[in-house]
Amino acid sequence: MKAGYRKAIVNTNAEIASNIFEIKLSYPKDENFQGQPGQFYMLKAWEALDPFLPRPLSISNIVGDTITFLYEVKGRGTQFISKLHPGHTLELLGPLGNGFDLNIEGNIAIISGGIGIAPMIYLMKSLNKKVDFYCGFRDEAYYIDEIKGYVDSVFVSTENGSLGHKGFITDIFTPEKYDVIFTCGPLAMMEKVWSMCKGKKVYMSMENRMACGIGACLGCTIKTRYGIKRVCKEGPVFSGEEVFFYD
Amino acid sequence: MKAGYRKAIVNTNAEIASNIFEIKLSYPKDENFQGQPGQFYMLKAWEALDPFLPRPLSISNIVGDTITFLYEVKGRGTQFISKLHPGHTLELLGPLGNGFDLNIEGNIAIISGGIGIAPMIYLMKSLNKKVDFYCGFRDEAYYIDEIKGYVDSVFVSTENGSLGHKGFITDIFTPEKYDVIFTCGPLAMMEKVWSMCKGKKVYMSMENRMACGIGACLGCTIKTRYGIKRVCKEGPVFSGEEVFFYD
Amino acid sequence: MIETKVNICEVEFKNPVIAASGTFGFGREYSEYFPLSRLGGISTKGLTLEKREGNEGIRIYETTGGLLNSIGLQNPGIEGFIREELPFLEKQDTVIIANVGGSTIEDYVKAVEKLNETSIDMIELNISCPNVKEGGMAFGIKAETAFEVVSQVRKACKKPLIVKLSPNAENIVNMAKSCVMAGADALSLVNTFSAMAIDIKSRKPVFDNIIAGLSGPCIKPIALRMVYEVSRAVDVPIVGIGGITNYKDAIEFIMAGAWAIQVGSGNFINPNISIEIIEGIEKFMLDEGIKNLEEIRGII
Amino acid sequence: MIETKVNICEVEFKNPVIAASGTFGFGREYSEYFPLSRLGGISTKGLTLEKREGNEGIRIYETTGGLLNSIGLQNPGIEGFIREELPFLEKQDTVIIANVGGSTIEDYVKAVEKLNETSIDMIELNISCPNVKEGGMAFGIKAETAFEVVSQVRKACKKPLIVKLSPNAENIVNMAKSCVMAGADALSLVNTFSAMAIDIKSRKPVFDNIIAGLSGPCIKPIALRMVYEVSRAVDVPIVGIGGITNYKDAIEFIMAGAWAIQVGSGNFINPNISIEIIEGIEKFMLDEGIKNLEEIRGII
Ligand SMILES: Cc1cc2nc3c(=O)[nH]c(=O)nc-3n(C[C@H](O)[C@H](O)[C@H](O)COP(=O)(O)OP(=O)(O)OC[C@H]3O[C@@H](n4cnc5c(N)ncnc54)[C@H](O)[C@@H]3O)c2cc1C
Ligand SMILES: Cc1cc2nc3c(=O)[nH]c(=O)nc-3n(C[C@H](O)[C@H](O)[C@H](O)COP(=O)(O)OP(=O)(O)OC[C@H]3O[C@@H](n4cnc5c(N)ncnc54)[C@H](O)[C@@H]3O)c2cc1C
Ligand SMILES: Cc1cc2nc3c(=O)[nH]c(=O)nc-3n(C[C@H](O)[C@H](O)[C@H](O)COP(=O)(O)O)c2cc1C
Ligand SMILES: Cc1cc2nc3c(=O)[nH]c(=O)nc-3n(C[C@H](O)[C@H](O)[C@H](O)COP(=O)(O)O)c2cc1C
Ligand code: FES
Ligand code: FES
Repeated sequence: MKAGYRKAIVNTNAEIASNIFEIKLSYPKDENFQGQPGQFYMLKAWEALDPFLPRPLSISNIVGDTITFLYEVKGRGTQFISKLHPGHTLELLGPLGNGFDLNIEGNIAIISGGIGIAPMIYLMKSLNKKVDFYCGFRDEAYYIDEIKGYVDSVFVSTENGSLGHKGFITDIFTPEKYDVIFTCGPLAMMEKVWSMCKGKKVYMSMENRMACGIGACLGCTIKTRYGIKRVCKEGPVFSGEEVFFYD
Repeated sequence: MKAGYRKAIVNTNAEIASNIFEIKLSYPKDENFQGQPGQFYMLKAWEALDPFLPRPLSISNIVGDTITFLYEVKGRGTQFISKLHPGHTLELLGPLGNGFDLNIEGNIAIISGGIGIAPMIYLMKSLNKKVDFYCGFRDEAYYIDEIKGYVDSVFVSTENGSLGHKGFITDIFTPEKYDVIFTCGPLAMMEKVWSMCKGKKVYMSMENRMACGIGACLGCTIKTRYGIKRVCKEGPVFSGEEVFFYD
Repeated sequence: MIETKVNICEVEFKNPVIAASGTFGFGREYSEYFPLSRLGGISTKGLTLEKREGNEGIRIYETTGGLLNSIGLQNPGIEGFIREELPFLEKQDTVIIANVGGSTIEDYVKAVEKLNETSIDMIELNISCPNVKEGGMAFGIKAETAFEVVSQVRKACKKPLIVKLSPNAENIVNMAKSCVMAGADALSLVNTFSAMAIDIKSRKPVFDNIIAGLSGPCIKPIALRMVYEVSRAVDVPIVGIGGITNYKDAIEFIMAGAWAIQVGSGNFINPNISIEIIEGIEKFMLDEGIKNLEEIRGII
Repeated sequence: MIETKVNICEVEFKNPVIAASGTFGFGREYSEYFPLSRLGGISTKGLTLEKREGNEGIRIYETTGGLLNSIGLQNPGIEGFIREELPFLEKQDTVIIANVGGSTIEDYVKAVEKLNETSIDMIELNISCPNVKEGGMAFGIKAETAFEVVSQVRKACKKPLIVKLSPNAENIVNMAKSCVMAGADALSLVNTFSAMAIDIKSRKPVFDNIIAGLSGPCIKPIALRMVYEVSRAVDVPIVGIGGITNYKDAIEFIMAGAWAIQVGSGNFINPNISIEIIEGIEKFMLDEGIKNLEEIRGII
């Protein structure tokens, strides 16, 4: 049997860029977090019934007995999480979802947009292969140093030009060099990536509003080439051809 | 114009007896708390909408720029308050209500039952007169040392006999010695006190469920000899003859 | 420049934010927190022909995201109101709406007749209070019964007449149409939902009356749906009510079709809530380039 | 010793806690968290005669103390259910209730006929889904229309028949009586409330269908009132539903008159919630010296 929601303790919770937080948690007993890159947890930082639903966050890293989530404060839920201090507890359920396919061959690129960088750290680490990392941001780049620890080539873009290429990350992405592409970010960006990579393996991490996170409510479904799929169960990782099936 | 809810910062919040907490707060800017003995504040230790209503707590003391509340954890609201750590903020509105009449003459007794002791510390201090203090508890006595700092004679009872008289505080209360009696505690206790003190001035602090705390919703009313009264506005302090008017 | 004014039945509101009946007393208590002149309007505590003491027992009970109340129309009666409260309200430079409750059509009519001769700006007919036996609730369920009372009151009433609808109506759209046909100049909705709570320790209902009225953010999505449906079905101005606690809620109601909104239970968790909502609406209008709320009213 | 068993229409439930339709899939996902045999029963996701893909656009939207959903009866169809899900469910040693939705009486009847030949224990007729055009909702509003569909289904149905009522019914008590008269063996209530939300940035309703269904603790006080009223008005077993997230809520519904309860949205915030509720009920019974839930059923 899987455990339900379990309490974890906040070790650190820091704003690493404007509105972007990194939180590190561990379980009170010395148990380890489970999970593959691309999988996610549902988090509740409240005991009351408002907010009502837990919030999904991708595993950003697992090191020893500590799990890291990287998150952007969007609304009330992430705001509540951002206010937690070391020693505070929150509840989490997971790991959930399918995760990225790690059994791959060939040249690999990772392309993230904004907070889509979150699951990519753990992915890079787990691939344990040579990877080129492309990450685009709007105003402010973050997590570049973490990435550099794992890969040789990091390409950065910002829309305002504050770091790296001024513009979109897809402007400087060179698909011809790669066989496998992992991407996470705004749908429009992922669609662009996919359209640049026809014929290649494109794995993308999808988002949708979730209630249960475990596949029961059918709230998080998307239409795919192979029918209606649950982002929380058959996903969040889908292949590009599954998602962009209209052509 | 009065200020609405204002943020205050937790200095300390400690369990001083089983389920009984003492919380000390100050405003972020060096402003002082206002309020007379017997007045109360409405407290919100939550930003979300569940719990929905603020909780009323009597001023237990004001010293310098710090206010003290003494509270028993009853349900969800007081539980949330009990989990606040130093540095946390909560919001409060007040002072509210009428407070005790301090312009009194004669020999004074204060009689509290359980957490009814909360407003009595500030009362004692403010009376600045010789006072006898009777406090009854169920199992565990608390705040006795705080009281001893202000009065000569403290009479304690516990229902289990763990301190002082074993039984009710009204067993050892000697009404004939006093002209003015202040009381706060379970209604049955206050009624007993009043019945022992006919003809004397008995001031009692009443409780009722509150929504607005400022007299607008008519949720907290009680029937009195002089008509329907709002505990939050015409009270919480009433005279015994107002409340026990049936005879 | 933005314009928050709203004109409802020839009565001009500075802004669309009105304090809801029963949650704002007669304004005195809140006047200690802000000048009442900042409000669009105030709907008074429900008035009955005769003074009432209200209900016994517990009157207020918290629920998830809201509260149950069973106040039971405690009020000083129309004459008490005119004598003791109206002089204060008259001076506040805001629209004064007298909320009128009753048990019989005759009482409603008499109450309204007495208010005709006063300075109040509008009447809000509460045909929907769940907390008094025969407290108008009976009128708020069936469209035909509502038609009857509204028609009679309409004849007697010399002020613009808002009819306040109950969400417990069998069919809110038919109810709305019926009230408009009977002469309502405007509609406000919703009042509280019939609801209850049980004390499992004592094995008794929490309220002496068993049933009480549910209000607060918990009901907002239902209230919003009702305002949307009603605003599409009738041609009179609609005042949206139900769980509004911030400017976003208010804008949702306006986009659903409301001309103005009322803030009820929200006042209990923050006496300045209406002011914050007004300021939030103004900022939203500026940010979104909305000059007049008409531009977004019923836009969805 | 305490006894949590409940017998509803000759079907024995181990305990009064049933997983509510649409919030528990077909049990598979939750079976990873606890043995489904611990539950009193499971009501399946709403089944329609033919497979359905459900609604487009946003399907889930959080509100204060609850959520709006617009799933739209995505399901594998009766035959898909029988083929792919029932074999799994049959093995779980708990009462299996097939929740059946539909758009036409004919569809309902055909669906039920197909289920007659299976091992399912009971049928729960959903005449109240707000999320499908003609998705049964039409049947759930007016007592006369409900009478018609329930009568027809009753004739076709060889299993005990629970009719699930909509809180949007014009008159919940008349609706209940009508369904019982038409042959319902038991009633479950409530389904979700018609409600809505608006995205003020895009100035559009959040849901493609505009209206969605509200559930969760926010609706509990209203649902409880309805269960109370209905349980007093009819003689069949009542299953209480609406916002139950802990054992206290469950006991409230039982004291209001429910024989069993269903847990819906609560599953989303805690997959083990039903187990915690069962254990809480057991502890409450021990603490309060209640041997059998009958002792407190409808006690208020
Ligand atoms: C599988 C998955 C993994 C994710 N991983 C991350 C991550 O690692 N870092 C990160 O910053 N964000 C991540 N997100 C997005 C994150 O879940 C939302 O930003 C967050 O739920 C917003 O909640 P809120 O309370 O701040 O916003 P609100 O707008 O107040 O949320 C209201 C409701 O809408 C839902 N919601 C709102 N926006 C989104 C969204 N974009 N996706 C899903 N649900 C949404 C919320 O969950 C909540 O139920 C992930 C989403 C999914 C589905
Ligand atoms: C004027 C006044 C002064 C008070 N001063 C103190 C004090 O100094 N120390 C202290 O420990 N307690 C005091 N109380 C009682 C205290 O307000 C309640 O114990 C507290 O509100 C319970 O909230 P809860 O969320 O823990 O319990 P819950 O039962 O979860 O509360 C649910 C709701 O019921 C209300 N409620 C429940 N019990 C009471 C009660 N006995 N009185 C009023 N409302 C209640 C709550 O305010 C809340 O709205 C005072 C009450 C009043 C009216
Ligand atoms: C304590 C209380 C008292 C109320 N009294 C009245 C009343 O006298 N007349 C009336 O028409 N509505 C009354 N209402 C209903 C409110 O005006 C409003 O319609 C309802 O509370 C829904 O709005 P809300 O969710 O913003 O509170 C009362 C509500 C509450 C909470
Ligand atoms: C996501 C979701 C899907 C639902 N699907 C169905 C359904 O298919 N059939 C049905 O009868 N009820 C359905 N319901 C209603 C629930 O079974 C239940 O009646 C309602 O949610 C109220 O209970 P709750 O407040 O505990 O959630 C659904 C509810 C939710 C939240
Ligand atoms: S979130 Fe419930 S099925 Fe995916
Ligand atoms: S709490 Fe509202 S009048 Fe006293």
